[in-house]
Amino acid sequence: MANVQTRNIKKKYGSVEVLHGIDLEIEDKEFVALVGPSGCGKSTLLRIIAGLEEHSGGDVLIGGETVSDLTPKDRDIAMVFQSYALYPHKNVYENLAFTLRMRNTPKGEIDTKVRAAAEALNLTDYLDRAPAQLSGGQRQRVAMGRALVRKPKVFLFDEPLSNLDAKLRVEMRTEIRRLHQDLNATSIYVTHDQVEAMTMADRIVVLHDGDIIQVGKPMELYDAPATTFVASFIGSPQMNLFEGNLDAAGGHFHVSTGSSIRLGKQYRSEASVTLGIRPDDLELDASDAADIQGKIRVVEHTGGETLVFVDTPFGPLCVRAPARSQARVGDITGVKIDRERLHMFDASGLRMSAGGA
Amino acid sequence: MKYLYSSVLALTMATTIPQMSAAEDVVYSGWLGTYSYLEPVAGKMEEKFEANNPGVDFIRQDVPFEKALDQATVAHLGGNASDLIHLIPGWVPALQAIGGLAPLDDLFTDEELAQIPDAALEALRFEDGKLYALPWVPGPVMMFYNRNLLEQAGFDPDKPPTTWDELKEMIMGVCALPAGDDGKIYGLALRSWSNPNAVQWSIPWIYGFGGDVVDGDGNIKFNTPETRAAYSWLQDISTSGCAPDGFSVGETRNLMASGKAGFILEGPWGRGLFNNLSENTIKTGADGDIWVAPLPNAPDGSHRTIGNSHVIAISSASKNKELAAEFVKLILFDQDITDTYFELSDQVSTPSAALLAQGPMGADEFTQKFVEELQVYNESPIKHPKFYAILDQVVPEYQRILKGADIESSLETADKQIERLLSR
Amino acid sequence: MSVSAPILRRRANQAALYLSVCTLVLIMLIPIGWMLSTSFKPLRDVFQTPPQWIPDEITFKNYVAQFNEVLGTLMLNSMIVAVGAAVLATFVGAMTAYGISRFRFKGGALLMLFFMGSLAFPVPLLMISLYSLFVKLGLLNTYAALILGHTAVTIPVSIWLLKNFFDQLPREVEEAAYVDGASPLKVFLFVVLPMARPALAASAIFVFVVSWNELLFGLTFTSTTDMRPLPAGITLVFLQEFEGAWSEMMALAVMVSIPVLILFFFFQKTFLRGVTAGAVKG
Amino acid sequence: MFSIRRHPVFFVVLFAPALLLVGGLMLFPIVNGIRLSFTNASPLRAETRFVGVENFIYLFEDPRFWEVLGNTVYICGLSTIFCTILGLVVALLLDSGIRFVGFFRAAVFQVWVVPWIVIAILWGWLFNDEWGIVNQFLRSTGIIEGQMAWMFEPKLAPWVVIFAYSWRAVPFVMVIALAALQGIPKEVNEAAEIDGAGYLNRLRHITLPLLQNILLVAALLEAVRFLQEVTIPLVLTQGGPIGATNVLSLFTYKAAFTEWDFGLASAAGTVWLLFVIVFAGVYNRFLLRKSA
Repeated sequence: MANVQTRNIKKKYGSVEVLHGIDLEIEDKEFVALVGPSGCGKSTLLRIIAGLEEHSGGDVLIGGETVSDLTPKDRDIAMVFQSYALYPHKNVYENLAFTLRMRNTPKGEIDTKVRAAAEALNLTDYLDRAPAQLSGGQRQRVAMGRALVRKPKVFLFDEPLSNLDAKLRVEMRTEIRRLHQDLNATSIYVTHDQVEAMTMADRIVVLHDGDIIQVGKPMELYDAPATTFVASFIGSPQMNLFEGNLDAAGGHFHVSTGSSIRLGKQYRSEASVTLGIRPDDLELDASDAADIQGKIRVVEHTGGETLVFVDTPFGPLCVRAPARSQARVGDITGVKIDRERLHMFDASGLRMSAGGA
Repeated sequence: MKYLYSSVLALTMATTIPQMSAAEDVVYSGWLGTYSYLEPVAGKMEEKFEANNPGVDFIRQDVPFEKALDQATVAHLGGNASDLIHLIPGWVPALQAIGGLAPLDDLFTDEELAQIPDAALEALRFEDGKLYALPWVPGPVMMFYNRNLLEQAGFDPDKPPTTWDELKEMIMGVCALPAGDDGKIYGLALRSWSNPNAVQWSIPWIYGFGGDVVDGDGNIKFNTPETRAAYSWLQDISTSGCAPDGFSVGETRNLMASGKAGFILEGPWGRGLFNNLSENTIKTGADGDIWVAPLPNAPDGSHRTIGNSHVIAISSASKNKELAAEFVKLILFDQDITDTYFELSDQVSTPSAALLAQGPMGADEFTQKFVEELQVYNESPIKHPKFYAILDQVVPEYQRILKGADIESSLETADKQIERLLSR
Repeated sequence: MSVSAPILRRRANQAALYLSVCTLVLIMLIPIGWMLSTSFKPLRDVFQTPPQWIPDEITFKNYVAQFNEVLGTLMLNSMIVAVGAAVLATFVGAMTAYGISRFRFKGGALLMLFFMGSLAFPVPLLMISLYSLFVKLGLLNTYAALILGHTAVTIPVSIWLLKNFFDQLPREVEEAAYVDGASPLKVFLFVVLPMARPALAASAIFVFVVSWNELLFGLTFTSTTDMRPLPAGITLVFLQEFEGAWSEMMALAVMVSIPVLILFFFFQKTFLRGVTAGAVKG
Repeated sequence: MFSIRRHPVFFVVLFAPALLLVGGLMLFPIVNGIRLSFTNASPLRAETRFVGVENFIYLFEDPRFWEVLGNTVYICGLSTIFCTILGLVVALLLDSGIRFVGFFRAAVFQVWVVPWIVIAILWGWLFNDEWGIVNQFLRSTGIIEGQMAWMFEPKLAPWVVIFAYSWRAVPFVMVIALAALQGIPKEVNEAAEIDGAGYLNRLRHITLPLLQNILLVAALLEAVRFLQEVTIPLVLTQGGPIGATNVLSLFTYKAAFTEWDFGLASAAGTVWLLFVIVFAGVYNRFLLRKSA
């Protein structure tokens, strides 16, 4: 059992509190991603779990036992760093062997484990090389290898892919995921890239300004973002958000310009709300059935799809259209809304459920 | 880690363990070995001493003359004083004041001490009535002059000056000679660099004018009519460019040895020095290149000179005072040694009147010139632990005077500074 | 083909630039050149007018004359003291610098200020108490007194150089080692020190040069030739004997400079990098 | 990165040696030295007595001590100014896009390792009255006739020391300035050039302001080092002539270790320490802050 729990973790730098009491439960063998914009405290939380930082309050438990007072060495964890953090003066073999040497592992065993890890990561040919002689991807693999020679209870990843180019990043995503499945160890993965989080994690923890905003499976977060922050952070292109108000009946959404839209569901009446619509749930529709009229301002062809930016009375709107869409800049077009998939947030940015009185 | 600890330990041990010395060491510190021509003397002393005292190791620490007092003080305060300390009389009070010197009366027999002139011993006897050092190489100061330059300047080299005016005239005359290939010719090789020794070397002139730097009550006083007269005489020579600017003892000796100065003050060591410096190209003799004469008499007709002698003392910390005393007896009274010292260095190498009158020293005209002066010489007049600090107060004023400043006010400043210093 | 005026002007500017750089560098090197030149001349040629830069007759006699027991002893003493101080100051300096750089604690900046401020402590004033202290500890006239003294006065610079280096060193490597199971001491010894070799070398060279140079401690804390370091030994033993023998004196001066010049010649890149990184970023 | 709570032993181990060394061999002596400045301590005396500010009164009543202070400011101040300006000029020249910068820099920097004792010997020869190359040069250019007694003229001797100090310190300032110059992004100067600023304007408005702080720090470091320096006055000029090169370091050293007057030397050292503190404070307040 190597579940990881944090209980009311607080962290202060001087008088500034950067984590405001984080409670988190990570199951054994689970792959959890911590996401959030830079400065949200996700790396700090990871480093607290690792034991690299001391927390100002609360408790960290690994396998049900508190480890708050233990050094990283005694927590049985492994960590992969953004900059790889390879020992520049040691060759690949020594880099991989270091952690075992530090734990006084017998020589023969070290050799077996290092060679096995190198095999698993395709590094066997490079064991004698110095880190400086390796490519970025190889360095990344050494960094991973260093973590996995020891078969620790918990793997910690601190933005391990952000120094790689786009193509390698996609490759490594699958590789890390595969390793996780092979090793069956609990993994905590910090990233600011929501795509990485969505594609790799069993569960995602969204952090913002030192608080957990939402925890859930990737599609839960996508389908039911708890706040406007999560709504705009998860998903690309990001969700269209409009500020306005709901009429007394709660069935119509008005914006300040006077335009309004009929909602598919009934909400409790609010003076000030935010309406969210994902670009996927919009459709260009030249027919009269369209819900909103607007003028096309920008058309972006990404290859697999086309993003059409339309100026509407509600404000600018992004629509995901098929790859070969004929939309042209300057055209007046209609946009059709999937009314079932609207998101409504109250004045404080919290998600509103439909049908509320 | 293991290696780290042990190497640190080894380093610490290697650096902290002081030099182990056998019980039977006798350590001498002084400037004997800093002059290469004196080294064989030291070697000879060592050889004979070790032969006389089997199993004893004689160790020589070389310290240059100028630093000898400082280093002896440092060594004593630091607890590793040498057994034998080579000094000049002016320094004895300083070392005595810190308890660095052993009283010698009991280490020597009355017969041994009787060989040394009383006046010389008295200079080294302190208020407690005890003797703290013995005179070793007496050094009455005389004038050395370059006979060739005198002749070139139109003077008779066989008739050295007998009055101060004559001396000045000759100095000016030599100074007026045209410069040679390798530089200007000076009348007088005067020491005037920024060191207390420069002032010490000015005391013979003060004596020469009938003055002293210690008055009847024992107060140190430079602002006296005689000192003013002496310094005024020097000022005339210096300001007319007939003395070099700010030369040290070594530099003035080089001038003399290279035939570029008419006159210089030296003790009996002068002949050996000039021989050595000129690589034996200059001959000292009544008919040679350089010869000696006493300083002129004072205006009142009196005649006196200073002795820049060497003395030898035994450290109060010495564990082998008897052995050290053996060494002192050897170098003072062993005719073999004193004669060798004399032959190798041309020094008047013993205070013993008996030894001076016989052997090679007795037959040497040069030495006998100095033996004559022994009748009228005094050791350094200032008996004070702060001997050097006192002279140091005079140095800037002395330099100022040599550059033409008002003598009386400068000397008054010097006296005031000395008074301030001694009031502490 | 004619060259246009602007190009000509630029070339003239370039030439003037090289000329002034060369002149300035040459002026800087004249004293050293003159020292070398004099050291290879027979004494009689030293006093020639006009002076000769390239001697008519080159002699090594002046150097041969320096090969004596005393100079050998002095060199060895200086070498032991300088190496000892360099090792001690650099290692202890590295420890402190690492502590300040990697431990988060109030007073780190204050500590740094104290170390740097101690550079301005008047050395003669320190020596008065050090003298009595060394007397009490029985360290007077030992290598230890000099090594400790030189270490104390150089350690602030050593800390400063190394702290700046550590501050720039990415921490992730150390964190990785820490997570990998190395204790902080092991991280320091096996990960940080090997990575800090250039800065350690810079610090060691600096301490070595300062120690090789130091006069006052040598004059005051030693009293015998077999313990005295070079500058003190030269002041005490050689200067008097050499008055006037300028060619020999210059040969001596060259020989005294050689160890530091050699050291510097081989490590100057490392040293300059270490010093400038520390100085500019610090 | 590490916390004291978790690694208290390691924390202590890291700091103990340096604190022991600096505390025992620098802080204790300085505090003790200040204490001694109020006593008549001397190895020549058996009893040490508290004398209040007597030592300070003695010092300040001594016109020679004031001369020493003046000499110190004169020699150290001018040396600092010269070495800073010269070092900057050499650095600017080396940074002007010429080739072989590394070679020139290394050539100049050799000077920085020449031991002081060697400089003392060498300067005696360079400034020798008769055969010194300086006088030979001055004679050959007709500036002087005959001899110029550099070491015996109270007006000239300080300059011999100043030349030695500046010469020795130029490489240090140059290396620092050069590194700082190379640290200025090229784009800044290129932008200014496109904006129409000529070399002198760029120097005045871009380079020097960016260099100001680092130069001032280098100058301060050098000034403090010059204050400590004692080899040249002790060996070469012995403080003379007429006390013209007698500086605080030499005065204090001689008071302590040739006159063995620890009380007086401590008082002089304390004055020196106060001077440095006040100077550094003023320097920090009026020079460094402005540009920081």
